[in-house]
Amino acid sequence: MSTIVSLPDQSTAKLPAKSYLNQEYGLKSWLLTGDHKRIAMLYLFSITFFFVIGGVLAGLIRLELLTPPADLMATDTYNKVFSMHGIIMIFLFLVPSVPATIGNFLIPLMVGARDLAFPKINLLSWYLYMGGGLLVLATMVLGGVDTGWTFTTPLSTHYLNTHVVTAAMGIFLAGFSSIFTGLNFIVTIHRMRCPGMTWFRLPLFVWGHYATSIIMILGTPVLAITLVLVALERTMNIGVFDPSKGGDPLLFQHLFWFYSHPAVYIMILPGMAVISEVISTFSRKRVFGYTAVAFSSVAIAVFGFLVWEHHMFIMGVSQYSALVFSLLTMLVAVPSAIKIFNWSMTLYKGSITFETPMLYAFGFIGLFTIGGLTGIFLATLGMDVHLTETYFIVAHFHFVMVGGMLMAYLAGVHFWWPKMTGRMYPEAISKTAAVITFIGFIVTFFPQFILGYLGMPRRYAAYPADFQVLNVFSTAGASILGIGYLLPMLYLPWSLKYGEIAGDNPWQATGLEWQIQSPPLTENFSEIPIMDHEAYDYEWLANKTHHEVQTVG
Amino acid sequence: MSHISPVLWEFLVHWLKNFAIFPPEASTIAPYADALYFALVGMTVTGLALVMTMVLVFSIRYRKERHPEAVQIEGSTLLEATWTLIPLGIFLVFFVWGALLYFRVFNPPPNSMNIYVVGKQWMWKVEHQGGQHEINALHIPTGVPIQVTLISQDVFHSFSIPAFRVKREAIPGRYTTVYFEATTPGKYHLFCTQYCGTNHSAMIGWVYVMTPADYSAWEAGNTSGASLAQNGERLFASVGCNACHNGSATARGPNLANVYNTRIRLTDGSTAIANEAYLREAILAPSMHVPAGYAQIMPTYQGQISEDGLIDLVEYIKSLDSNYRIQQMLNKSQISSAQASTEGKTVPAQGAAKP
Amino acid sequence: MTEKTQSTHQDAEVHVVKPPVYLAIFFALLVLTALTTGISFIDLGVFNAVIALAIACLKASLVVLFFMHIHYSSRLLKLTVAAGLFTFMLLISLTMTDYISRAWGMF
Amino acid sequence: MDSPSIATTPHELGSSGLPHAHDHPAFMRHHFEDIGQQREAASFGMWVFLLTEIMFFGGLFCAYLIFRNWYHPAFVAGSNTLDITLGTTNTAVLIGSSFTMAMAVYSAEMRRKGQLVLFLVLTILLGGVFLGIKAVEYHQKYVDHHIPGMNFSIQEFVHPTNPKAIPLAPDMAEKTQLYFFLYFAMTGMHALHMIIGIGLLLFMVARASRGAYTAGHVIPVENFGLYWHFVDIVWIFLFPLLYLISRYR
Ligand code: HEA
Ligand code: HEA
Ligand code: HEC
Ligand code: CUA
Ligand SMILES: [Cu+2]
Repeated sequence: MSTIVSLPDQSTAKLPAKSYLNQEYGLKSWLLTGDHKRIAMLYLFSITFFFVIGGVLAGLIRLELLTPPADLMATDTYNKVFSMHGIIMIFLFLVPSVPATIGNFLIPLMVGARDLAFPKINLLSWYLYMGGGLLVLATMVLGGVDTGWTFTTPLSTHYLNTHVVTAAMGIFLAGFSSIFTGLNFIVTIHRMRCPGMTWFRLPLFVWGHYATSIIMILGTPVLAITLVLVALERTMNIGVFDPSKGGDPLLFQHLFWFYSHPAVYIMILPGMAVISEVISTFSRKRVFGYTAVAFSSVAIAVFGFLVWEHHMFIMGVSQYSALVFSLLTMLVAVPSAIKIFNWSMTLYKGSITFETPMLYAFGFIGLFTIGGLTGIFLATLGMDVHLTETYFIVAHFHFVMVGGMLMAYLAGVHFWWPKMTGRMYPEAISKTAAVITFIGFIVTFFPQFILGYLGMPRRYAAYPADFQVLNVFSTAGASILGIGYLLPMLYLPWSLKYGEIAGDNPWQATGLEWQIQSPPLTENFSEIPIMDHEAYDYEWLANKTHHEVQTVG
Repeated sequence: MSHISPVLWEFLVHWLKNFAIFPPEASTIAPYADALYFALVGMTVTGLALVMTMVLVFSIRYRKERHPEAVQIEGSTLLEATWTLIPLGIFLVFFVWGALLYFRVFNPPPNSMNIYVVGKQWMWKVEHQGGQHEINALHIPTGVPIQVTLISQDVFHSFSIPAFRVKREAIPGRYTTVYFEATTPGKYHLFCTQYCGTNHSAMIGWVYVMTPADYSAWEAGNTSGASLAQNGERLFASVGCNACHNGSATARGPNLANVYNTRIRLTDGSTAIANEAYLREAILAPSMHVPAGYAQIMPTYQGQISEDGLIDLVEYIKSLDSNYRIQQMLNKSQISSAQASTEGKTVPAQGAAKP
Repeated sequence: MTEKTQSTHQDAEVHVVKPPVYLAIFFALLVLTALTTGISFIDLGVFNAVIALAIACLKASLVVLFFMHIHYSSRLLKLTVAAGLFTFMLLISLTMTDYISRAWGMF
Repeated sequence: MDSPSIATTPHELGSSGLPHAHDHPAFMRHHFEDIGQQREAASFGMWVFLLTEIMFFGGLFCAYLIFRNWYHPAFVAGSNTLDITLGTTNTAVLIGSSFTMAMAVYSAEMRRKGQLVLFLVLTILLGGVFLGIKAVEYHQKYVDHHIPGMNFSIQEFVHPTNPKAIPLAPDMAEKTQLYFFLYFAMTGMHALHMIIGIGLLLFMVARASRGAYTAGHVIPVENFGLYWHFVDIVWIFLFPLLYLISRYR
């Protein structure tokens, strides 16, 4: 397993004199920037910050669950901890993770544009995100919120005296940040493609983000209005969601999940987008069934809007309606299967190397398949009766979100690190980190499936002693997992200074972003490129007679 | 190992005693659920094995050292169709299978024995027909179909008995039902699985499954003296319902005898079945369904009668129905006949129990 | 560079809608408003709602098509509007599957 | 900007026969290839934003639909307390403001500065009239104790002063609170959009009078027009839903 593909003259590579990183100096030049690459970097930092907070909260959860009684913290503290964990991880980490960082950085590069369509809105979106983040942090400092990330009414509206409104407003702002990101992507992809860049020449990364953006702009506003209603109901003592005043708590569930189910696809489609790029590059092959993979992204986005009620199967919805939604859920699972099989087939007759991003991608395929197929358990009506609200669900969504999206995010960060910074990450240690993450993940979350079938309810600070053994495994795994995540947080910053210089195209990849210098210029391309080949055209790359790389200075 | 380190030994023994990987099967639903579960596990293992085999075999076979030059392949419509249709077919099988089980769990047979459960922060209050009250405990006989009618006094709760593989949300403002038939005597976990505030994790209890004989004994020993219907009758008089519903021809309200489970014609021309939900709503929001021929003069009792009181009233009105009374009698005899059939193989009450 | 801008952006043509069109639409909207208010004074049972909503849809279409220029716009913008309506209808109709069938067998 | 190669009529503007990218006008952002691309991106972006607005109101419409079906008598009673004359007037006023806004867009496209400012100011005035009438209606609700969460009283519905009104049972009368909550939430959300719109209009008047939009840079006016018309459309639906369709049992 030698490391990198034939690196083009790595020894003589040097950092370009001029790049987006050194174009301007000073904090102000970052905080007021319109450059999508700099905004991506701002996002990268802030997201990592919130991930660490969410991770520490996860650590607290696992420590508490080491022993059956609620001994480390009181139950209401525990409730606040997992609520903040869920809120931070979902709204402040996973939803913006790939799109707002890697996507922000790459979409203009991939479609051959100088920037996103609306740079100022892009910056505004970061400020909204930070505003939302600060409100959530404020909630935490003021004493937390204990609604769970799902804000179930009438609990959240009439029965808690924690800072529900502050948290809801934080999410409201973060939601608008995500709307603006989606808006920018859609307009950019429609309107800013360079000459020759037809829809079917777009990298699959762009297709994935296009699908994500559809969900962001159509789903998020419903969450926003729902949170406004929750806040109004709380402050004004109205009863839209309160049955004793004639309201209907299920209406809240409908509106909330109308966003939050599609949102889980916001949390996986960008990851899938990354995987397409990584698998293709390291097997040096065009993605098998390009069109099928492209359309399956859009199919997931569209069908994703039709299945929300599967979160409410036992909550008193009509049984006939549950039937409809179960059926639709089965349909939405199919495009994911299509993707998995196409990626596997991409390896067939490839020329495969095993760099760190590829290892993460393999991790993604395995873990997402498990996570996705256990989603089928939950979509199966009769099975959901037993499994819902148990640790089976906790395991399901950590498999898809952590084993899926987080792995993909790490794959993406490693894959484009040379492009973003101009330097390589250290290869050996990053491979170790990937393996540690994988092992830690399995040990943490696999036992939770068994716990779930045993019936251990989620959101329990204390649990009967029968469940202890598996919980100890889970906590042990989480410690390994923590190390796995800590490592990149250490060696990636290290590599900023000491990493090998990467050169323009260290992976010999075909995307437009790899045909320019790394790190790129502020204006991306000195001359707008003309796309004259299909995506993932490795023959084109091989036949390129001279290096058409644009380095300035 | 006990002579190496007694502490470690203790620890291990303790662990192994507390190690479970599969929940007890204690209801007629459980085998159905488990069959479905294993089928789903089978699908997952197969699917995962398939994908992992592809990934592993290709990674080894086509790694760069062995296969330096990639062969570009566009795709294959046939393959796409295969892996679209086969998973779809499999998923649809599970859809049908799951739906069948779902309807079984949530549609109790008509002859089941009805137990009311009220959820409130943070306890379960169980009310048996005979007036036995329990908190965070549920005693039931084996071999009798049981319908639990749930309601919550405040927020969402969820009534979960893993050993029976059933669960149902108790929601405020509306009755929900779940059905099961216990098979194995023993003591099983009862959880609240819907997050309901601070002491959510303390809203737990036990389900005691007993042989019909034991159950009859328990029933006799724990009655509060008045059945739900009798309590209801008292309440009916004390809050003044009988001022209007006294069954006489001049009464201002309709005669409530024999209304239960009949189809009622409403003033707006539609009809409604007077089931438990209807009766409850008739008391709390009388103007929602006004029976034809009556003026809307009944006051609302929203906020004046507790959920327990409402249950009593509903049971009282049901008991005014002769069919229902006959049904109740049959249920009783059912318990004793179930007793007869299991007599020979009575299992000690703690048989399958986990402490 | 010039030829490619023309190829990708040739549909950028901007259509200037003339004041008479605006004026006509304006009056049509006023008439429809008067009409819908007038009809509401007659008790037509469910048809009150049906007619009022039909008129509202008609008015909204006029605004979208002419004041907002969709009538003259590219297919992309037409599709965008359609997508919005479609998702809105999804939200309403799929939620209704629950509310409508929840009481089946009871009423 | 005064370069002769710049399109002189808006019609030519988009077709971008610009010979060279460096000839672009001052208002063109440099990451766009040409002015046509910028214009398309801007109006498409605005439309995408309006999609999110549709869904934002969608949640409220959903709630309205459900509760109207459940508590029809309460909605009838609530609806009958609204003043249909004021409602109709307001609809007409808002349609008028949409018309003046459309004319403002036209003026900008024709590069007539005075006319543009005039129509923008007219739009502000009509928007102000709308909000004024709305304020009168809100005040009436306050006087009648019909503001949920503040001073709500069901007296009027249980013992109506109007002899023609059918009295409601107390339990149904309680549900009028839901009607009024939805009324305030929907019209309030709409009014909020109007207020934001008027704020933007004031800003645009200031810039327009300095000639900002009449030199070819019509995108802001056009996009604002889209926003304003959207707000109008929301009202076009709110008016029948709240005032008209629930007048009879
Ligand atoms: C990234 C996030 C993500 C993703 C992608 C998914 C994907 C899916 N989820 Fe999941 N889900 C969550 C995040 C996610 N989920 C979260 C956070 C919750 C809990 C929320 C809460 O209550 O807090 C949840 C809860 C949840 C429930 C509700 C459970 C309950 O509350 O009772 C259901 C029910 O249907 C469900 C189903 C599914 C399905 C069918 C998919 C499908 O899209 C999966 C499709 C993928 C595959 C099917 C795998 C690939 C297939 C193959 C490789 C084919 C194998 C081959 C053969 C079978 C031949 N999920
Ligand atoms: C992106 C989403 C995401 C991510 C990444 C994670 C990551 C993790 N989660 Fe989380 N989780 C959720 C989303 C996520 N979770 C959601 C939505 C819920 C539901 C909340 C609700 O019910 O409302 C939930 C709930 C949840 C529960 C159930 C709580 C309950 O129901 O009672 C548990 C229990 O084990 C858990 C564990 C973990 C663990 C061990 C990790 C690990 O993967 C985390 C590992 C990472 C780190 C540990 C941080 C990095 C390491 C360092 C910075 C080193 C220093 C750290 C320490 C010393 C601890 N999570
Ligand atoms: C003021 C007289 C009055 C009182 C007191 C009263 N009711 Fe009624 N009730 C009526 C009238 C009149 C109707 C029929 C019209 C309606 O539904 O509002 C009715 C309807 C009902 C119905 C529906 C019956 C059907 O055939 O559909 C039930 C059930 C009921 N009442 C139960 C009660 C109970 C229980 C109480 C006491 C807690 C009570 N009522 C108190 C007058 C009264
Ligand atoms: Cu009750 Cu959880
Ligand atoms: Cu879902």
